[in-house]
Amino acid sequence: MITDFFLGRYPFLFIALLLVIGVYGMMMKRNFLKKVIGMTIFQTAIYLFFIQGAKKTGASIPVYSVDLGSASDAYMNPLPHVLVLTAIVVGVAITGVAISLLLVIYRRFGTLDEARILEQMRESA
Amino acid sequence: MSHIPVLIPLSLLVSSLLALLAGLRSPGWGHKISLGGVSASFLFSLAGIRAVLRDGMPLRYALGNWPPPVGIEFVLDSLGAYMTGIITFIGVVVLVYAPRSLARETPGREVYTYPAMLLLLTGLTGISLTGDIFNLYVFLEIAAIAGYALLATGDRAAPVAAFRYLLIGSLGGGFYLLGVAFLYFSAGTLNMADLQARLPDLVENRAVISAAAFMIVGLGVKMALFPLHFWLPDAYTNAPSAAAGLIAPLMTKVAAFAIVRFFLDVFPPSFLTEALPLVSTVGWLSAGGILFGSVMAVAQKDYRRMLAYSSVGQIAYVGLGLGMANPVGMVGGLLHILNHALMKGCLFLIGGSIRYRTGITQIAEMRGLGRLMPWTMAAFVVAALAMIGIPPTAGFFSKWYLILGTLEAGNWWWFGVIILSSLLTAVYFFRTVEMIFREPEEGDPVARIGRKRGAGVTGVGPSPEVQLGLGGATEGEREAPLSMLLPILVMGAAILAAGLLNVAIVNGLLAGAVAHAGG
Amino acid sequence: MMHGIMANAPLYAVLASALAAVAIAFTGEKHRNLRETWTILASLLKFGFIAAMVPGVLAGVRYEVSLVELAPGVSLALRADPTGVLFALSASFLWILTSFYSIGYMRGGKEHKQTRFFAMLAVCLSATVGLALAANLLTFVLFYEILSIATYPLVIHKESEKAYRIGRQYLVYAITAGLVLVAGTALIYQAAGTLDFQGGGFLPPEAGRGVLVTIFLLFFVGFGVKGGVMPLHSWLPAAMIAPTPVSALLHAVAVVKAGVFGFVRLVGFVFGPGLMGKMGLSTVLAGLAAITIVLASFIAMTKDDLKARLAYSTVGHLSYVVLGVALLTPTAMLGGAFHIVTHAAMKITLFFCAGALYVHMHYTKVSELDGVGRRMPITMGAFAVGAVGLAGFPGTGGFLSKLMIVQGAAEGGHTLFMVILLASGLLNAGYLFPVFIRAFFRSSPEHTSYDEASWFMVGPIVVTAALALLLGTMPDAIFHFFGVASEAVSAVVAGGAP
Amino acid sequence: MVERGGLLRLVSFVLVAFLGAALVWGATGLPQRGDPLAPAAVHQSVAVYYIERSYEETRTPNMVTAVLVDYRGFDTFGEALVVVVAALSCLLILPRRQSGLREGRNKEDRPARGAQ
Amino acid sequence: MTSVYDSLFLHTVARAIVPIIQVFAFYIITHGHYSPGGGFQGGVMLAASIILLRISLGEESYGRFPRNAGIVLAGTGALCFAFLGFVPLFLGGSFMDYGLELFWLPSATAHYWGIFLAEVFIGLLVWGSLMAIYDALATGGEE
Repeated sequence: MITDFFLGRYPFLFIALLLVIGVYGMMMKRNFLKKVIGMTIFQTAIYLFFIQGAKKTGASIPVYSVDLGSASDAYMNPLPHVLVLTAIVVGVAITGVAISLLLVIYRRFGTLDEARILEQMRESA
Repeated sequence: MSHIPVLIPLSLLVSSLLALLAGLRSPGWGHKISLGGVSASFLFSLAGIRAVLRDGMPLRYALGNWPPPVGIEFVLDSLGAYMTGIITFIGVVVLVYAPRSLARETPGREVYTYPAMLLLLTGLTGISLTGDIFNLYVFLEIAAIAGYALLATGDRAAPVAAFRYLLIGSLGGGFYLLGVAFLYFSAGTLNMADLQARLPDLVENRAVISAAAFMIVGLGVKMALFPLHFWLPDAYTNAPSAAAGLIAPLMTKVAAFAIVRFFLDVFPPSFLTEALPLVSTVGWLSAGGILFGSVMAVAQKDYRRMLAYSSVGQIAYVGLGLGMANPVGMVGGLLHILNHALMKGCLFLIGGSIRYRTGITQIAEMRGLGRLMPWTMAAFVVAALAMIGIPPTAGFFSKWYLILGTLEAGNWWWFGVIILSSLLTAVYFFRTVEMIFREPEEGDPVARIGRKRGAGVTGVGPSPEVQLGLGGATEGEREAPLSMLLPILVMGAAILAAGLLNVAIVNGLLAGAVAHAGG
Repeated sequence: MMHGIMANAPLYAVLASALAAVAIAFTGEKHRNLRETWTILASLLKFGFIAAMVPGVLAGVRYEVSLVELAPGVSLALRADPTGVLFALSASFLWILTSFYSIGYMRGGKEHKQTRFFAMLAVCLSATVGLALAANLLTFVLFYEILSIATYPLVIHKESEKAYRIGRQYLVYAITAGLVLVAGTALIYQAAGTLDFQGGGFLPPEAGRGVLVTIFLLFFVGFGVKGGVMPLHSWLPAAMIAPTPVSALLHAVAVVKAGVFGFVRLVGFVFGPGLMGKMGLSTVLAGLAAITIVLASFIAMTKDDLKARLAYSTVGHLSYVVLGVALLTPTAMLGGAFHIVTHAAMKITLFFCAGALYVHMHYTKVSELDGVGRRMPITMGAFAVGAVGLAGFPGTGGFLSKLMIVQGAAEGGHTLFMVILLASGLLNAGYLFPVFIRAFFRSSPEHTSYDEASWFMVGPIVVTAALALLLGTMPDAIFHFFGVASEAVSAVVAGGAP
Repeated sequence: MVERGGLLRLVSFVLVAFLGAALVWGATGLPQRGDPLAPAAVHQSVAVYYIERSYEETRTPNMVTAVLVDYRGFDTFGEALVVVVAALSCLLILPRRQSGLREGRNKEDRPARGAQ
Repeated sequence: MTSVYDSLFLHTVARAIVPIIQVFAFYIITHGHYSPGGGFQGGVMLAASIILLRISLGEESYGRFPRNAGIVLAGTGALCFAFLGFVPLFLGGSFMDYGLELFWLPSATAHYWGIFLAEVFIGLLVWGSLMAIYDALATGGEE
């Protein structure tokens, strides 16, 4: 059980590690920009999770080539690639919005440090 | 085949793009086109409801004409028709309301606001219509991003709130995506119907179990399920009124609906109730959320913040209905989606009108508003009674079904929770009502305005009573502009109508869909 | 079965005042006379519709209207059965008088926010008649809640801090009661699958003792709050801060009677006498009612404020009805049902008098009334009539109803209750007679010449006093009150759809 | 989440650890890496359909493109929308400096005291 | 403002490189059928070329690609994409059904060209969107 896990499923360990790092950063970092970085790490972990599932031992990339014909086990699974592509674009979009939000926050509060910002908000309120 | 399922989101989408391009030329056009698009979409969803009622079976639409598992399909079943109906109706009302309020609160941004609103609606309708779990994720993010932006264009603290919402929201989206991955790699398909056919053999599979867990957590974040709700109050409090009026009624509801959809149409119900007790967990969390939201709402001084916390409590009713896992309870939960969308939308719009006319956001300053804006406040009373659950307003009936649900589930704790929360709701709403209908005292903002502007008729433009031809305008009365008052009154009327027509809605759209809930 | 206007008479009866409320709201302060016209018109119309139904009802016709479906199998339905008509008849008739009276009162007292006052009064009446004619429990609860909410603005009419505090207290009571009722209704729906009132009850005994007792308790709280059954009564005397017409109509006739009427429905048409007796719930109810009667009378004696005294007397007399119903014997039930009418007539007389004294002389305390009888003989005479009636002297309405309750107690063999009833008669005399005795037989310098309140107020007073007497001497003469009451009871006893 | 006290740190640590554990635990239910017989790869799965049919149905050798733009074209459409929404949002959040505070077209729409 | 990084070297190199980047981007967009690539990747490269101009030339670059250009391009691209989807719907197919036998085209070839057009529109859209995002970040904001 353990052995075959390490033989066949070791990528999940690293993916899980990456995911955990990302989420931890999002939760614990005081600086908003670092939170965004954590978010990107988290998303990257998910992309990896998808893409590793496309792997088929002994299969080539999913681009049709005449000599391989259209044997189903000759190519990797194209669907995860597609999903990851979409997911990446979504991730980029979210990051862009996040950064523009940070810009506004910085212009209004002069800092990106969560504690200081909350302080200012409490004062103004 | 009938194109209705795909036309509902597309009319929103195309009109939003047109509104964007036209708005960049001349700002006036942006709003007109958007309004036209939403109205078209509303008509399409009405047609969809009619079609579903007529055929008694879902309208399936294979996009790109690829047979479903290969391609993406849209499924306009009774629940989807119900949701799109709600979404587009709220959309129309809010878009009629928006221009004056936006011009006051976020001047110079309308060009981008209307398209963002429409894209938000596009995402929401897409979520409720799609039959493909990954496609659902895409629409979820469209709606989410548009939502972040709209919420960010508010008061000083708005961007911070929006940013936190963005973080937690993307976390939720990521969890959902992980769930999708687990499901896909263990079942080999993304199509909901296909999954429903395949999952029963896989219920033992750890991957499927964790998929369900991840998905429900992810969507739970988006629906502000109790421990994951903390992003909501700040976000709604600082948002522009029109945006809040659009997002508060819809966003969390649609996420909740997505959970219900997964429970009904993807996972085998017994799996979520017995194999791993996710549903009852949701139920208990919701029960906690109801109490928490109500208690916090009682403690608030800011009108919008009070509404936000009450949203935390009210959305949990939907979760509670799901948690009961019996048809009656789920009907109650689903019906509450409509009722709460109407009530909370109405209340937020009212908050916007008050702010537009007087700049007041604190409950303590609202003394005398009843004299200043009687029509708005009449609508407020109706909405408040509905929130408390006084018959014959809509709010009563969802609670009625929920209570029946708890009785059927034999869960007296939840029974008590519903009763108690209704009491708390009464506390914080009657506190506001009492304040509103008091006589304004010297130095109150209302008194100042009353003196400064005098009777509505002498104010800028005739008072809406005169415009409506109602007469009977009393002294010192000054309503919000008609374009803001009318939507509020429509909402108020809709609250009563939804209450009296609830049986038609339940029998026509909801009862059939949840018939097999909980086995 | 029926055609023409009478087919929907119950609906019109409810709508008459609801529409009036809208009309009043739109007319506003500017055209007071027009506004008052609406009130009068609506009250006459309303009473007309209900009175027109009486002969049919006596002949066994049931006017039914069924509107939208509220819950699967339960629709918003009105049905004019004798029990409902009895209540609706008294309420709507007294509304006519109250309308005149309150016009005099509000104008005499130069009250503020009169529009809101009249509009809300109209809404309350709609709700009262609605719940009187409700054909099923859900409709009943619906109107019950509307009544609770619509009363709030009237309670806080004064808008003093005290008024707001009392208003909050009232709301807490009312809304809790409403929620409890909803819960109970849901339980019944779960247990019986229907909510339509049935003479002799529709609750299946097999529902299980636990459930039935829970239901009973929930409803006891729900109705007891409005019906002022101790220990749930404390809002009622406090609510006397409302203007006198409100106290008169709502806190002597409409609202509190709605609670009592709820008990009638509960015992007669939901549980049914049989089930109540079998489970011994009736004894509990009767016991609490008896205690309330005695305690309330004693408290009333200690009150110097006239309205407070009347309020506690109301608390006591409401429990007569509850007791009569809870005794379960036909005679007692008839007495209880009839007491709804007689007490309404007598108590409204007293409140009207109190109001007249307040507006005309600014008297609120019993101790101030020395010799006022010389100045306002008509008012105080009417007061005497009402007091004598409440005490249950022969020849007044009170005598008849109480007599029948006592008889019923005797038939049921409840000697204790007989004693309590007779004693309470004396207690009533004890706290009411001093009022007019002071007024007539003590003299004071400032009251020498005749000087009555405005006829807007005195007229209704005379009419209600006369009604109180008539009900005693020839109970069936006017509007067949007695006949309707006996019909109602026989409906309960006979069973079947009312 | 303002003070980063030891307790909070610990709690969040436990949380994320649990998250990772859940992921790995669920992953043990997944097919082995590169397993040609994974449910996502074998016959009833759509992937096989794409691999075998995409070329003759779309004349597009790159299956990813074929699936992305044609079979699941609507996903891509939504994806494209996400990008547009993002652009829109950035412009909405960061309006042009010049047009920052344009007055409302309506006279009474000018911000009232306390409206901001 | 002229660019902060203004320098003759940067200036010249940028002017020289930008066309190459753009040509290569078009290649990537159009070659998405045969090799990894496609609208998104190409679009990003196009945007990158413009952003390089913005950085190097500063104010001057807005003359050629004004501030609104980004969002307009994005909107137009998305609109074209939507209408591409609508065409088959008007011709009696379902939304985004590129496989309609138009005039003389066989279904598969129609798919091919449908994909091609879609890729191009996606390219435009991504190009515009990223430009817009950059411009918003670089020149937007209150006060």
